[in-house]
Amino acid sequence: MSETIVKLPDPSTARIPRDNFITRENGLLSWLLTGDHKRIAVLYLISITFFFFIGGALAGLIRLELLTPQSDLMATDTYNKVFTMHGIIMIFFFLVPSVPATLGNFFIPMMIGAKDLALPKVNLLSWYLYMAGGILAIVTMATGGVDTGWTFTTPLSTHYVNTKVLTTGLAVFIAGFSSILTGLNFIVTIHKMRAPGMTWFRLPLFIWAHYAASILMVLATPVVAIAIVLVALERTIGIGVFDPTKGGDPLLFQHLFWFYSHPAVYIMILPGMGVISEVISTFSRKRVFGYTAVAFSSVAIAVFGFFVWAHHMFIMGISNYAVLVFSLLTMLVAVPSAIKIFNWTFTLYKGSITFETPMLYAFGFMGLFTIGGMTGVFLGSSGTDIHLTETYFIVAHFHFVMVGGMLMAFLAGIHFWWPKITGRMYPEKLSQLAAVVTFIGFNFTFFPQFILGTLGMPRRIASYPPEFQVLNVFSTAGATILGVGYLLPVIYLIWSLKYGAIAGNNPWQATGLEWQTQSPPLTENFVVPPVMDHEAYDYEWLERQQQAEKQTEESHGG
Amino acid sequence: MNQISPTIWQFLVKWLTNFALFPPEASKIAPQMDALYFFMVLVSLIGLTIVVLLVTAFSILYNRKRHPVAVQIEGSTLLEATWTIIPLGLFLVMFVWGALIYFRVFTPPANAMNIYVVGKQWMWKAEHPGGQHEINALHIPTGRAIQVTLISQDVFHSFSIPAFRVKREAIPGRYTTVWFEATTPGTYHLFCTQYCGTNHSQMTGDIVVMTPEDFRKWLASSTSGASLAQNGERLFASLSCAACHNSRPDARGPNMVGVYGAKLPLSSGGTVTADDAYLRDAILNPSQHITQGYAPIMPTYQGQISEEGVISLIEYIKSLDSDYRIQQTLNTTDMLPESEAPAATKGPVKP
Amino acid sequence: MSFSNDHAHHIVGPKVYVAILLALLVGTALTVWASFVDLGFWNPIIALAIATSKATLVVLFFMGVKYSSKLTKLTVFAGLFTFLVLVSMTLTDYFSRAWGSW
Amino acid sequence: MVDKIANASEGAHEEHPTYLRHHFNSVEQQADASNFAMWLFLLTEVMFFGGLFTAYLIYRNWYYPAFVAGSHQLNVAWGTTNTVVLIFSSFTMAMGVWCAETRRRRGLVLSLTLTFLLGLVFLGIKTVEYREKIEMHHVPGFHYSLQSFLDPESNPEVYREYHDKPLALDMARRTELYFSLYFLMTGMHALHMMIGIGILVFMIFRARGGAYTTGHVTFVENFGLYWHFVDIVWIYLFALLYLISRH
Repeated sequence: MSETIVKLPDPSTARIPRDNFITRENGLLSWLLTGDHKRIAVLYLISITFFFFIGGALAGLIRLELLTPQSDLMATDTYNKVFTMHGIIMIFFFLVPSVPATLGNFFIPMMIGAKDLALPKVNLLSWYLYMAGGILAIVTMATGGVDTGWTFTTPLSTHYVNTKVLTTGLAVFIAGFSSILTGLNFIVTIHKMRAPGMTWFRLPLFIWAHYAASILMVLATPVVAIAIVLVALERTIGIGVFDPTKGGDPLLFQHLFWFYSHPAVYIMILPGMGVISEVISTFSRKRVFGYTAVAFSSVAIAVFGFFVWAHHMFIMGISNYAVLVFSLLTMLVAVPSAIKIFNWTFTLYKGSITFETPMLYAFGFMGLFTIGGMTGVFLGSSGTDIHLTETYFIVAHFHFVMVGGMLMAFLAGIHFWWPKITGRMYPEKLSQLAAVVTFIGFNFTFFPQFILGTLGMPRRIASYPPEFQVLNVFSTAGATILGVGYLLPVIYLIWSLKYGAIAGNNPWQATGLEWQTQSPPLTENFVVPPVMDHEAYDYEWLERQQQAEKQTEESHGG
Repeated sequence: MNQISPTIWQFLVKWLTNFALFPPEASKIAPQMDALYFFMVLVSLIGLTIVVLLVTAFSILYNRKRHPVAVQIEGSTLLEATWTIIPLGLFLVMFVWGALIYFRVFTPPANAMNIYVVGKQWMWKAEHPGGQHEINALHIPTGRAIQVTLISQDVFHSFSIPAFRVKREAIPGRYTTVWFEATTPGTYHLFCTQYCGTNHSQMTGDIVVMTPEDFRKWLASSTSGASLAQNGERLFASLSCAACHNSRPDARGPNMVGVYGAKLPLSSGGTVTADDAYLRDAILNPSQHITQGYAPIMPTYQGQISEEGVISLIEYIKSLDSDYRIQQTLNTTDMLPESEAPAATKGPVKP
Repeated sequence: MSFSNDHAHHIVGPKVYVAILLALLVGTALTVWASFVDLGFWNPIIALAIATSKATLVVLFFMGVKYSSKLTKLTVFAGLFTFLVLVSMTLTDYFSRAWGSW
Repeated sequence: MVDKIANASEGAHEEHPTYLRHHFNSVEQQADASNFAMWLFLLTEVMFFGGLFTAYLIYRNWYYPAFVAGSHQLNVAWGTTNTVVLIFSSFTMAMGVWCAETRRRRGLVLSLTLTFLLGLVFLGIKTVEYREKIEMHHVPGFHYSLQSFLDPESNPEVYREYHDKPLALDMARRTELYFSLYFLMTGMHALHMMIGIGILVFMIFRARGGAYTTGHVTFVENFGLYWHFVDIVWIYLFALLYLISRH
């Protein structure tokens, strides 16, 4: 396993290029008023990490409370606020923007050979909206919080709680607009800003995945925005649209809410899948198996994603006919995910595999996402859904997809592109350890929850029957391991900013256009605007390129 | 062994003795649901094993040491088709199988015993037809199909009995039903699985399954004196329903005898089956389904009758098989003191 | 140099605009008139059909989609499609609820 | 009818105009990108209104008599006038775009000013209509009154025209839902109008300085798209709220 593809420049002579996007301008204002997609990505990265750890701390509180069957660590309404804020922060302020707003923002223009996103000011605006929403959410949490659950279920949220539903709703509304603008920007960029020769089927799969996710962001998010507006009006002046006593149907809220929030799951996972495609290809030195199938499966997920939302409501009183339709369509949307998993697996076939940290995370992703995806089928099948929905089974399922899938992919991507973003390598051994610790901790935390859910333990409860305690103790113990796994990267990545080895342009010998320029990149990304003259993941091209460079160097030296 | 701290040891013993992968199967549907569940677990395990085995095998066979130069492979349509069609086929099997079970869980048999359960923040109130009233508990016999008709007084709740593998949302303003047939006597958990506010965690209860004999004893010992239908009759009289709903030739409302379960022609065209949901709607939102031949003059009783009251009225209407009892309530209405009279003559809001 | 170029940026002239304006006004008159005639079941359908044709005129000419790239046409179509998915799939539930359980 | 602008006649390609932002290669790319972005933005608007339309269709289907009675309380004459006003404003906006494209500064200023004025007229009429509703206590949540539905003759103007039968109390209460949706949908629409009018003021000032008649017409074109979209929303609102329950 000591084999590695990493090729670093000679440490004695190597140095970070003097002119790059970080050093081009100085001062706080140059960051806060920047139009550079890379700087905005860095701003996002910092703020997202901040929100992740707030959400993580709340998760820690939840696990601590669940250590014992009684509700003893905090009052039940505090517990309710804690899990509500955990959900809201993690979903709207971490998972939805995580990969797209950081890695996507940074690398979409670079991968397609553009100087920037099409709308740099809009990009900056979306960061400000994100921060405004995030700060509003945090302030709300600090000044009383909200206890509706992140789903804002009516009529609970409209008439039966007196916590801060309005400000939280506003925070989510604002964050939604940030997400819309990001998605819009990506679609325009991918359509209009591609370098000459960069045809649709030469795009890296990372771009395809982001394109699919962006479609969802643009088309689905406005629906949750109007749903939140209606909740706010229902709460303030009682318009009655969701109020059964006035003839409204509370289920209509769920229709509108899930019309966004189900595609939102794909908004979260698709960019992660994009990362995995890049990582697996790079570390097995092979073009992704079935490129077109993987590309189209992303689009298929995005399109089918619009047709399945009511599977969140199978037992909530929608018509049985609708249950049949939505259950069937749910089965269809599971297929593209299966296609992706198998294609990644077969990318390894006859590859030349090395096991750097991003690859370890990618393996973790594949295992955990397979479990997460399969358990999704349990819930999509209307029969088993009756027993399993609204229990810890569903909690475990979406944590396998979101944390086991998305977060693993996010960490894979951060490690993979860290040398490009900062120009320095992270410490390999330590990070491999962190990847393994994360994987183990994750399974310890969430696997017992599948069993708890099958046993019938409801979600969102502070106290539970004592026979569930053992598995909950396992879960909490696992969460501490998981916490360590997440803290480690923060420490060593910050350490590497100063002490990491100089990475050079292309430490992984990867083929993407982003690797063919200096690290950290120039503000303009490329010295000469690139022309794409080969397919994506063409390692032979890369080799020819490197040989040609070597020859010119030698001839210059000679 | 001695080195292990006693606490951890106890913990492990406790775990091993109480360990269960799924709750007890205490209803007729449970084994069927579990069969599908284990089929899915099996398929998932096979799928996961395939992926893990392939990844491991490829990692060993094709790591850089052994296999320094990758062979570029574009893809394979045959393989793509394989892993599109096989999962699709399996998923479709799961869909059909799941739909069949869903169908069974939400289609009660005709002879099911109906129990009403009202959810409110934060308790379950069960109303047996015989007038037995329970809070956060439900006593039922084995070997008899039980239909639970659910409604919520406030927010969404979810009536979940893991041991029976059934769960149904209790919705404000609308009846939902679920049925089950218990097979094994014992006490099982009843949960509210839909988050419903501050004390959601405490909205739990016990399902006590008894042998038919014990159940009969329990029914006899915990009766409150009047059955639901009798309560309904009282309400029917005090709300003066019989002023219009009687069998007189000049009656302003349809007769209630034998209405339950009948197909009623509507003035808007079409017919409707007079089930619980319809009767509830007809009491609270009467103008929405006017029976053919009658004027839309019935006032709404929304806000005037509690959910339990509506339930009693429905049970009363269900129990009506002859006109005699209605005549009785009519007589009592006629004999009511003056102060109660206006309610009887209130009738239409504005002719 | 501003507009112009390979994929022919068309400029729609005032004559077309006036024609469309007149068509829209006629449509408005027609739909108001139709709404006062009792056609029973057909009333809402006719009103929505006229509204849709008016909207189509606006989209095609005032918004210039008729002369725009395929991408723009696709975008309009995508919006319409998702809108219809939202409305129709939600209504699936509401209409089939009335059929009773099974 | 349709002019195609030849590119050769319009100045040199080599110099980059000042409005070309650094990350674009050409002006066309920039114009295309922002035009496409505008269309995508309109998609989000479609979906935003989509939620409201869905709610309206569901409740109209459920509470048909209430929605008919509620609709009768609206004034078709005002509604029609507003539709005509908005169609004219769409026309003037389209003319504005044409003026910008063909570099007619005075024409552009005139068109934009007319659009602005027509927009104001629309909002003015809307205000009159809203005031009527407030006087009739037809604003949900604010002393909502059922009188016009329980006793239609109490409102002779409407009664003369439609001879509505009184609604039963439970159905009459559902008219509140109709008016909730009426205010939501027209309110959201009016909000969009107000934003548009604000932008129009800004544009008129800039157009007087010749900002959009030097070839850089993207802003005017995109605003035109927005304004036409708002017009389309109204065309549907007019049909759904005012017309389909008339007969």
